[in-house]
Amino acid sequence: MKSFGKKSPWSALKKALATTAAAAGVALGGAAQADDTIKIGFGMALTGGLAGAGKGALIAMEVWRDDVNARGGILGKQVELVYYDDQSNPATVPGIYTKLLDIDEVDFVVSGYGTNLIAPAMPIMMQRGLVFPALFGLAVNEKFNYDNYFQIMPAGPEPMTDWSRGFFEIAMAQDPAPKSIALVSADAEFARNAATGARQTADKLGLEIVYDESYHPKTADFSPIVNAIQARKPDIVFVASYPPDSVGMVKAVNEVGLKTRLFGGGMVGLQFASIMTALGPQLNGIVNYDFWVPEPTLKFEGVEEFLVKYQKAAEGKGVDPIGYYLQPYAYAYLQVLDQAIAATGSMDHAEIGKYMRDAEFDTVVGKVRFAPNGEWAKTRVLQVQYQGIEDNELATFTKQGTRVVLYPAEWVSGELNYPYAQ
Amino acid sequence: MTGERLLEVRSVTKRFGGFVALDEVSIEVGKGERFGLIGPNGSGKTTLINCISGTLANDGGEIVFKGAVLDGRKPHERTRLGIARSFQIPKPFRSMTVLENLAIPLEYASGAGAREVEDRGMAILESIGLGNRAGESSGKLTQIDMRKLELARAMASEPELLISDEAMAGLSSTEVDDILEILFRMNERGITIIMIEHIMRAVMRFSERIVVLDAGRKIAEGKPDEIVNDPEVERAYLGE
Amino acid sequence: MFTVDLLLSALVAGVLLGGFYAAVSLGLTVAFGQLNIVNIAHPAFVILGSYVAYMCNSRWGLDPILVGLAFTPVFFLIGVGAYRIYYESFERRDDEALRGLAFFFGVMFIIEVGLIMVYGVDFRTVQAPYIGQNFKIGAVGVPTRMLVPFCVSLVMFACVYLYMSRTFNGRAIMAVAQDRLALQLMAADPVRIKQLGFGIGIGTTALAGALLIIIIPIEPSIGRLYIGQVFAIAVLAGLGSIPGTLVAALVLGIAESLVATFFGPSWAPAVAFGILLLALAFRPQGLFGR
Amino acid sequence: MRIDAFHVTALAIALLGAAVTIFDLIPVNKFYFFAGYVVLQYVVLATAWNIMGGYMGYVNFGTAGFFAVGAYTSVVLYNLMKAPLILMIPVSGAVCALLGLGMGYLTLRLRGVFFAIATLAMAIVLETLIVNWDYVGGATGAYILRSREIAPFGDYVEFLFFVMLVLAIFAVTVARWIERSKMGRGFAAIRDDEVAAECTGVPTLRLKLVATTVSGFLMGVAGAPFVLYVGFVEPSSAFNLVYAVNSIAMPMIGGATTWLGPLIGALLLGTVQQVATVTISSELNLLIVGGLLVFFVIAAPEGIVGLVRKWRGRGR
Repeated sequence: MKSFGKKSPWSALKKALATTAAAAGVALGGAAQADDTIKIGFGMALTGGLAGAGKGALIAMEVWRDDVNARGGILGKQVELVYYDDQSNPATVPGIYTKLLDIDEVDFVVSGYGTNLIAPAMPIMMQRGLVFPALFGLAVNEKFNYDNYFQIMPAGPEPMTDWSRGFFEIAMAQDPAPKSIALVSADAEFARNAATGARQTADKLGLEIVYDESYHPKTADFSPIVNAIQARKPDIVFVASYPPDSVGMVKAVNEVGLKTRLFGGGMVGLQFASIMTALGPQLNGIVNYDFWVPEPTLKFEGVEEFLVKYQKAAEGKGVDPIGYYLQPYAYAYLQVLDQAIAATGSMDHAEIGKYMRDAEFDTVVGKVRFAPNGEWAKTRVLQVQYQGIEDNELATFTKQGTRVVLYPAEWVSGELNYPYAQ
Repeated sequence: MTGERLLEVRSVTKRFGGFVALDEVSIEVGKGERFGLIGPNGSGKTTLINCISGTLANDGGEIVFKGAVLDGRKPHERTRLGIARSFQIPKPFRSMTVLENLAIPLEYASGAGAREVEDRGMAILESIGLGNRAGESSGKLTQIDMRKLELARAMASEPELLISDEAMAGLSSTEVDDILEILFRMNERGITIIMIEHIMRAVMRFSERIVVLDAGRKIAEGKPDEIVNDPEVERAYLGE
Repeated sequence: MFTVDLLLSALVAGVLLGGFYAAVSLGLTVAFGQLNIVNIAHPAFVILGSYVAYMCNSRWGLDPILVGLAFTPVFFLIGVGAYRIYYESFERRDDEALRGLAFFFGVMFIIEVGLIMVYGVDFRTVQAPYIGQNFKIGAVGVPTRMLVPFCVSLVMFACVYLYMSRTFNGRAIMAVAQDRLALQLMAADPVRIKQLGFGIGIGTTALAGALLIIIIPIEPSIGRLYIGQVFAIAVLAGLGSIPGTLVAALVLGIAESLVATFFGPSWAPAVAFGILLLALAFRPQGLFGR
Repeated sequence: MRIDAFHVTALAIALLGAAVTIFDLIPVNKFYFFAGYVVLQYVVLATAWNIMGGYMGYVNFGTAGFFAVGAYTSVVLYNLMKAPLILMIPVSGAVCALLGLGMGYLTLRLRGVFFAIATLAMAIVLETLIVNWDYVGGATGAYILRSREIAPFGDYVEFLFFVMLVLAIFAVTVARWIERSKMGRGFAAIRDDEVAAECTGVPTLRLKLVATTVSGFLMGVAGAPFVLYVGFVEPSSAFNLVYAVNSIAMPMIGGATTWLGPLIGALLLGTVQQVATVTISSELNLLIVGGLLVFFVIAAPEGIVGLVRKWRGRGR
């Protein structure tokens, strides 16, 4: 019954097709390849849930680009970053990387931020045999076993268990040693993996798991969870959480007055300036993982210069203003690539990949060497304790001594205050 | 009532929460009859026809049409059995033309094939005086044409019983005559008609028999002139 | 694992959480329940309120609740403006159902993206003396971070309820969706009344947003998480019932809290929406519906 | 069913797709297969949504739920028996058809917005179930390692593109057939006035169940190859709100009452999004969707199809 002019749908369709095709053609038109630049392509979360980290990472990467270009580039070629917003959405990733490789014809690609956005790029990398430095994905390569995958996050060769190793070693070194543990994690990729690793370690150590639950990431009030944990009276509590729920958890723990000997472990977000200043003294006593803190043992060459540049660039961009946690690593994974290219003097991926598997790199996050599975050869997931925080000022967290390193032994910078609360 | 019964409403009760909208109402309508249903606002007229057409389920009693109990049957099934209705507030299918409006009941209720739809639809429209509006968008009709469309659409399902729910409210007196004329013609073709109306002149002229509802109960039944003189009816209307 | 203390704690936490949910849902009960406007952007307006509170708090150290109060009239006007567009574009053309919904969907995105452009995607929090305090009644801890929003929410409810039931305009708002005719008999202009009602609905989001940011850190897209919750409450309440909204919010809060305490927190949202689905399937008129 | 210009064109497009993907008749940059896949996937989703939303006026906010169930059905099949895609698609479709039927049965007594909210709630309940179901990876996500190549297409992604092209043609054909059938007119009657439709003999409940089932089926088949495309799936990406937003915005922008509307909307908005992803790369991307949606619903209520029709009408 709904009949309209017989020609109209077809002409309209043709018109629409023609316009879109034209638009696509203009926008996607291949760029001419200049010989005097090295193009590095990547997708990055600039919108969506991971954009906070993604934008920070991007600024760090731009600092690296400027540094490299200022010193004359790589192999005498200037470096150009080509990047697109992956919208924190894994479904965009395959498209972005093929665009980078086939249309922008970038020379190298690196990953975006986070497991969810690294994994979808893997099949493409493997198909083309490309070197793939990756930024903060947990155990991505366990399924793929790709030899040219290199993870800059210092989780270690067994990422799932290495992640929380420090937390457990600290706990078990105390006298008396804890006997029971509560595990709580957010219902999302990283947190579940971290909790799985912690569960294995706890089993191995013979700790009794008295509480083992996960929660929906949007949970608004954590006091029911903390109360339920308290009722089981665990000796230690391992938490794997994301930024908003880390905050909710810390607040609830303080409000309920959770009594346990060690609390923390895998809480993402407590490293972010905005969250640290929001929580202030409520952080005291928590033992949590970290990747870089301004302690004397971690003053690697170049890191402080980098941070100065980063902090200047980050001003007014709505991203983390101090950039300790992720940003040096975003700088470092490009340094690794840089050094590998320079050392091999080649643009050949197979050759560079081989070099990266064998060599040791000197970066702003210290010396980096990769295990055969592309993870760090040795874990350097720090466990730090928040100590002596009395206010909510940003300056509190940029000075040493407020987050002392307890693990690994090589980088220890202070003493554990034990127990957390009795 | 004389002759064959087409519709029997037996002690039908309908409650909304604690409010009793229909209280054991019984009526019988004969085949070919012109039947009037009147009563003050809120007396349960519309509730009763909703129960007959199936858009509401009655809580008690039963409704029998052509000897078959209707309870539990969906409205569209009742339409296919031969009960059609028009709506007090016209409900045209606004995205469709006038003719397309008729296609729905033609296809779904009277089983017309796609090819017959246009001819049969046009025939109905002509008979009701909407022939020249067939291609117009139904949402843009005038009030009177909207009412006619309601009746035309009801006709398209080839009913044996047509329930006309205040088809004349808000119309001018010549327009009222116009609609009355249509209803008379339908009746002549053998369609039984239940008319619900506030315009007394029209009901009295049209109906062979009238039932009066008040507060969910049947308070009177009879020929128009009997109803006019019924003291209880007078009380129901004036007492309010 | 069950103890009386744990049960009491769960109940208290549930009630406090429910009070907060109630504040976030109140405006929707007015807009959706009473005026029949499917404002799916409601949570986005709440987030907008949160950012206003954040801005004033971080820049001038103003108390978020006071900021919320001060901005209620501003939000009221935004609501009035939004309704004008809605009315002119959809309602007047009798076209609101599908397109109106799509309109608010778009509005939601525009608010969200606007906030991202101005404030970025970092998590924001506010400072106030009552954040981080708590006291104990017996073994049950009561965080003031939850208690203060709970109390504010109750006051909000009382005010809106009194306005709706005691004033001419309020009663007109209650009547507008049910019976346009009656409204005309009352000599009230339905468009003006709906405009007022929608303004009130959006007005409440200024304060609700302030309460939200007191309770949890926020970022622009977090509002989406609450779409389900607020609609669940509005429907469960029986559309348009203000006391019903409070009760439904408390039911949801307590259900989530009990499940989180005794079964496993990851099932809490499913329980809330499961309740909603069951309510829709078996009692679509809601708890307090007619 | 009569064969007309539409069917000929559809077949021609399918053959062209085959020619390009199998015989590499025209050299096409791989990127266009990736981007094209996503656009075509939206053609299927928007068309599926429109059967409920556009034809019948029942707004489904739960597109992402159906899509994700389709994707996760593939994960289950893969985990169980390493099933090939050809098996995944019909099974995912069937599972989602059943889901649609069930949802319809539970919720279709609800009018309008209540139905919309119920679908939203359903998507959230489904997501919670998946998150807690470890067999499919739970919150951690699941990997499917796709083979690099597949005969006779060569590159696996070309194969996926072709499959999605066929699915899109299938979906549009089904939608067009429904629209022009007696059923489609029944749908339109329900959209215009459900009570009047029922009272003129339209079996509204049955038609609504047919619509939820068909719509669910198509959304399910759109989700089935997703895991192979991304290689990795986890609940928050499979249940991404973007699917719900786009599947509503695309028909609204194209014009919701005809099969052509969602097709044009999806091709246009989908392409704009693909282009914006690799050009603008910022929040503007989302703003485009929101802005276009608001603009179209206010200024062009009948979408692009309506605009064209109006414009042609005036020309006559």
